[in-house]
Amino acid sequence: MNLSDIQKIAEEENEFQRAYKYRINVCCSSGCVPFGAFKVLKAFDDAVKEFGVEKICKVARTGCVGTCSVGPAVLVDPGEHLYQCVTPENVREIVQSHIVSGVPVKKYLYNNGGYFRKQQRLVLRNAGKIDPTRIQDYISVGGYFALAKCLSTMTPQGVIQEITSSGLRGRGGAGFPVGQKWGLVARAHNTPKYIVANLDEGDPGVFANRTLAEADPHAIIEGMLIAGYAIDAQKGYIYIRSEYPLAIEALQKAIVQAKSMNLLGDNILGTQYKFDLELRFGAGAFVAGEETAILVSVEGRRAQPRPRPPYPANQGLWNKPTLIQNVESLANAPLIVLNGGTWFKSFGLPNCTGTKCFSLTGEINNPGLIEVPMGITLREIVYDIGGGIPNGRKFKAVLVGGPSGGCLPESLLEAQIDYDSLKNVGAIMGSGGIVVLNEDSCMVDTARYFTDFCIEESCGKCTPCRAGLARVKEIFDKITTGKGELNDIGVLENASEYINNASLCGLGQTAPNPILTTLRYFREEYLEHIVDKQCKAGVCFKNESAEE
Amino acid sequence: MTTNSTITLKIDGVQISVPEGTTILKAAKNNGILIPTLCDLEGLTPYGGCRLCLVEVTGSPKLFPACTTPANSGMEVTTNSERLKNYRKMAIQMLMSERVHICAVCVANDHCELQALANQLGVDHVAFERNFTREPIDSSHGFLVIDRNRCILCTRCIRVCDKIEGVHTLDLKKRSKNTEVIMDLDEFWGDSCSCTGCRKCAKVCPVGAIYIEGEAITQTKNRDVAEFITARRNRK
Amino acid sequence: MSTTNTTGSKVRVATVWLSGCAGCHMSFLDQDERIVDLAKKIQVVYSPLVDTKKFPEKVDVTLIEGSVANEEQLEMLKDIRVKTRVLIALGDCAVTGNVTALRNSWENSDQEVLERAYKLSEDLQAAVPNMVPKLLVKTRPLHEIVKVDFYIPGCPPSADLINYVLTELLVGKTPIMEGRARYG
Amino acid sequence: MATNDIRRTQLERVLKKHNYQESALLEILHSAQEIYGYLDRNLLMDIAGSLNLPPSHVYGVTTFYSFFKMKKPGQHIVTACLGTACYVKGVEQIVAAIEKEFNLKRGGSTADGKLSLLFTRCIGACAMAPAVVLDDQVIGKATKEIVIEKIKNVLEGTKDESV
Repeated sequence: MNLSDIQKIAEEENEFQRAYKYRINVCCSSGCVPFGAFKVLKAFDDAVKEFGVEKICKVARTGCVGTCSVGPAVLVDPGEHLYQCVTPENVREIVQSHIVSGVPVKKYLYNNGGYFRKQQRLVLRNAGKIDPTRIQDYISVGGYFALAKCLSTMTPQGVIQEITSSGLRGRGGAGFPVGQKWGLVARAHNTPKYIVANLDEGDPGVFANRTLAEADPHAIIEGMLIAGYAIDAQKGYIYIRSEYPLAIEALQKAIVQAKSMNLLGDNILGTQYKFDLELRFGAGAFVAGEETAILVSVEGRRAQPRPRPPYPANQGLWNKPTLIQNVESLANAPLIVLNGGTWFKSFGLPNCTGTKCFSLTGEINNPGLIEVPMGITLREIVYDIGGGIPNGRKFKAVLVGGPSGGCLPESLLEAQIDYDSLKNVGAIMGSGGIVVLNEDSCMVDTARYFTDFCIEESCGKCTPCRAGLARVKEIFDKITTGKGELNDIGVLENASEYINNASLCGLGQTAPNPILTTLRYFREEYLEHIVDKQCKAGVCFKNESAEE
Repeated sequence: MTTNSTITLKIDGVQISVPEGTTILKAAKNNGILIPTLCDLEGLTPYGGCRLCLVEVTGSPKLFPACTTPANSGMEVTTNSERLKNYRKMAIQMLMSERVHICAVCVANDHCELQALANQLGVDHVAFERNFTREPIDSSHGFLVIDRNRCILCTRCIRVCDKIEGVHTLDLKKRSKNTEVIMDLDEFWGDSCSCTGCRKCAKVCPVGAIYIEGEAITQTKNRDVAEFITARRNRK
Repeated sequence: MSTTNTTGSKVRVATVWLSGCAGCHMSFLDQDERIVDLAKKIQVVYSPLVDTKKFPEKVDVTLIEGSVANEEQLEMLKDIRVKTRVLIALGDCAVTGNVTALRNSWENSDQEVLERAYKLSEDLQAAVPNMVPKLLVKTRPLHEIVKVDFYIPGCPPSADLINYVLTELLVGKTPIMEGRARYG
Repeated sequence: MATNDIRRTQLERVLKKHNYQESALLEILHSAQEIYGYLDRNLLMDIAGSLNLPPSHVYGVTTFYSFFKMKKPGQHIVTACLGTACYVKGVEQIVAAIEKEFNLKRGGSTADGKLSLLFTRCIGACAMAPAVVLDDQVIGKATKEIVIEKIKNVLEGTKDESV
């Protein structure tokens, strides 16, 4: 198997697809499956046969289209007609009208153009369009072309240069330049070298990586193969949450297919390059997503981070040089190799290129999975894409960056999505969670909730995170039950600053973000709880009376 | 990783030369600059958990644990700024309020590293409300006793048990604030089949969490034991 | 914080004994002949050592031994805080709760200690006398209830340390506790 | 645990597949939990022995990760999602209602062992928040009334036709 073989498969597949006039893509990802997506898929299969249109209409199982609140979602091509909340009962009607008579069924269509207008789909380029369980589908849209290009025309150094020139930064949260990281591992002397793809998306309210793996597993694998070629690694691990059965299944299938087509294993595409891939399952520990914790977890130990240096680029898995990269970063790699770093730079901002996937949830009209260019403002995300706040309620805050992100008020909605701007306002990119809160949420309680989360997920190794967060939580318990005192605010601030600066890993260092941002932007709510002993949102002070 | 080459750095303004690969902690100690530590113990693998030994390195906004960070050529290290002093006080306060630390009735009174640091750093009170945990004391072993209410989770006992004695009877269970030191499958110490009763855990415990029944604390505590054995093992 | 008062007369000092063993007061007395020097500058206006029933107004310095274990002490401490310029927590019980706080490990310890003290250990007429003030659910150090200006830890604090803190305060200096404070 | 137990044979196959490597401990614990339903002490001792690992290490790893269960779960399991979106949308009230209605505590089971109430941090159905999982069925946009009714149906063994 070599480049021309891949091109041949792509041509054949495209030929095969062209034979169909219509293509019905049924989203079968975690957002839609619980609501009967597989039943809908089967109903479409049956209906297409019933009406005798199976020759002109292909029914395909695909990944996420992004409109997770109105699932199961079905996309009919040509024309990208998106049907929402499809049930097996209305499948016949859709097939009869849309496929047989060529008239889309308006009443079932998702009529919210705004949701997609400001999005830009690079990483999720194939999500909802190809069948993740068929490698041919991926190849037909240019999949594995980038790998072939690397192996046939580029040196490892050249690949790293291309990635560096794209300006791509790590999508796992910290935003370290990807090309630079690859360079560090490539230059490390020790062998063998390893790649660990981070798919341990433990943030509550975040499901971007899962969606990517479910919708386009081969993009992750191809990204790893390219990285492996660039840094001279021959073994990779994908560390994935065990709570993601569909994503695990998709990746397992994809690995088997890639192996059978000689895209994984020895002599890949007829070259000397060999690369092997294994899945490793997380087991419900948020901290395992941390760079050094993921390593010990892959080694089968308690996922406790260790201080850096030594950095994983020099001493990682089994003390060998290791590249740890979020899967979203890896999925960008094939695009950059294929189209060039300069092309990639045309997306996003000059100093922060490309796009970022976000899970948009909370009190918002159009929750779902979105991919937006860097530099878009929060206001655009909340109002233009998200469609604003439902039920006539008022916007109160937007939480950016997961449980250790920042709570930003209305006045900061013009803040841009990029690593530095978010940091300046006290938030982080994190793993890509945006949660919108309305006036019914109490910010003190929100900060308490996230502190609680970080306490539960702390590994218990370092003093600030283990002992400090627990102390902070006690102060919150005082404040939210009416026992707060004014100097508690000072103690909170001092302790938060300490935890922020002294903790061993990113979890502890960012854990006080919700506290610090709520103290910064919603201080009056703290005072209201402490001085007036009341919670205007009506969330706190309730527990005792409810128990009586 | 020790090589023959020597590097030069500045610690608290003092020019210091050490072999490459030396940690900041050791480099400072060899030159008479003492950085407070709790989890670190010569002879054991550095842990980096207690955060007492954090130092500032000019040019980096981050703080570095001196026990694990190697000294680099040209580094300028500050070990005792006002900020670091405050942070160390904060760490001690958090540890003292985490569990039951009542010096007056503790077996390790006057021979406790936590108490000594509190005194040395001038932690004259604890700003946080104290927790009064109530873990049962395990005195099922013939002579070793563990009172987890006094444990500060420095893991010295675990590391000495694994690295020096080599049996790994001790480890941690759970995580977060629920983390505890356990024997085998969280058994009573007396029921542990792997424990050899070597007492090293009691010797290195910085506080009064592990002690020997009926023995004076001055007799038990011997925090140099790990360093001594390691040195003996490494002798040519 | 200056302790010299405006009128130039002697500094009015009070010492108070809450839930503690009196060891801190013993240690105070252990200043021995240095007390004579102190006496030239201070006037003890209230103390378990002198015969005053009511806590006086306008006290310059109050040293409090012991933690707050019952409601009477709670009220007393709040009252003292109002009437005192400089409040010093004297000894581990006042600073941390110490031995008196050991009961905090038990839920409902306020009930259980009374049971243990008055009922389980008595054979005849076992009952909690009604003159015992109501215990707080948890024994607390002073600073959890009122603002404390200085802390002298120790069980008991050494006479030297007590003397050092008082002498520094009397000349208007802030005592430095680094390396001097000593728990236990 | 009888050695001729068919489950032990399955476990042995897993151990062999991983070459008895200690680095595969997590994978082996995953498989063991799948085979046995939960990880009891004998099983952990068995695994420790097979991989030549100290028992305390195996115990430490097992209890570090919240996915591993050391207690036998109830016949039916209701899992509430405690993710951010679900919290914001009030899953807490649903949990409280379940506790009250079926007289059990979070993380525990009913006295008759029929129902367990567990938690997970985000099942990723955030757009359908709040979400509660009853055995294998996800209840999206849940309310306490719906959830309690579904639990009752499951407990009574009646088939739920609405989904």
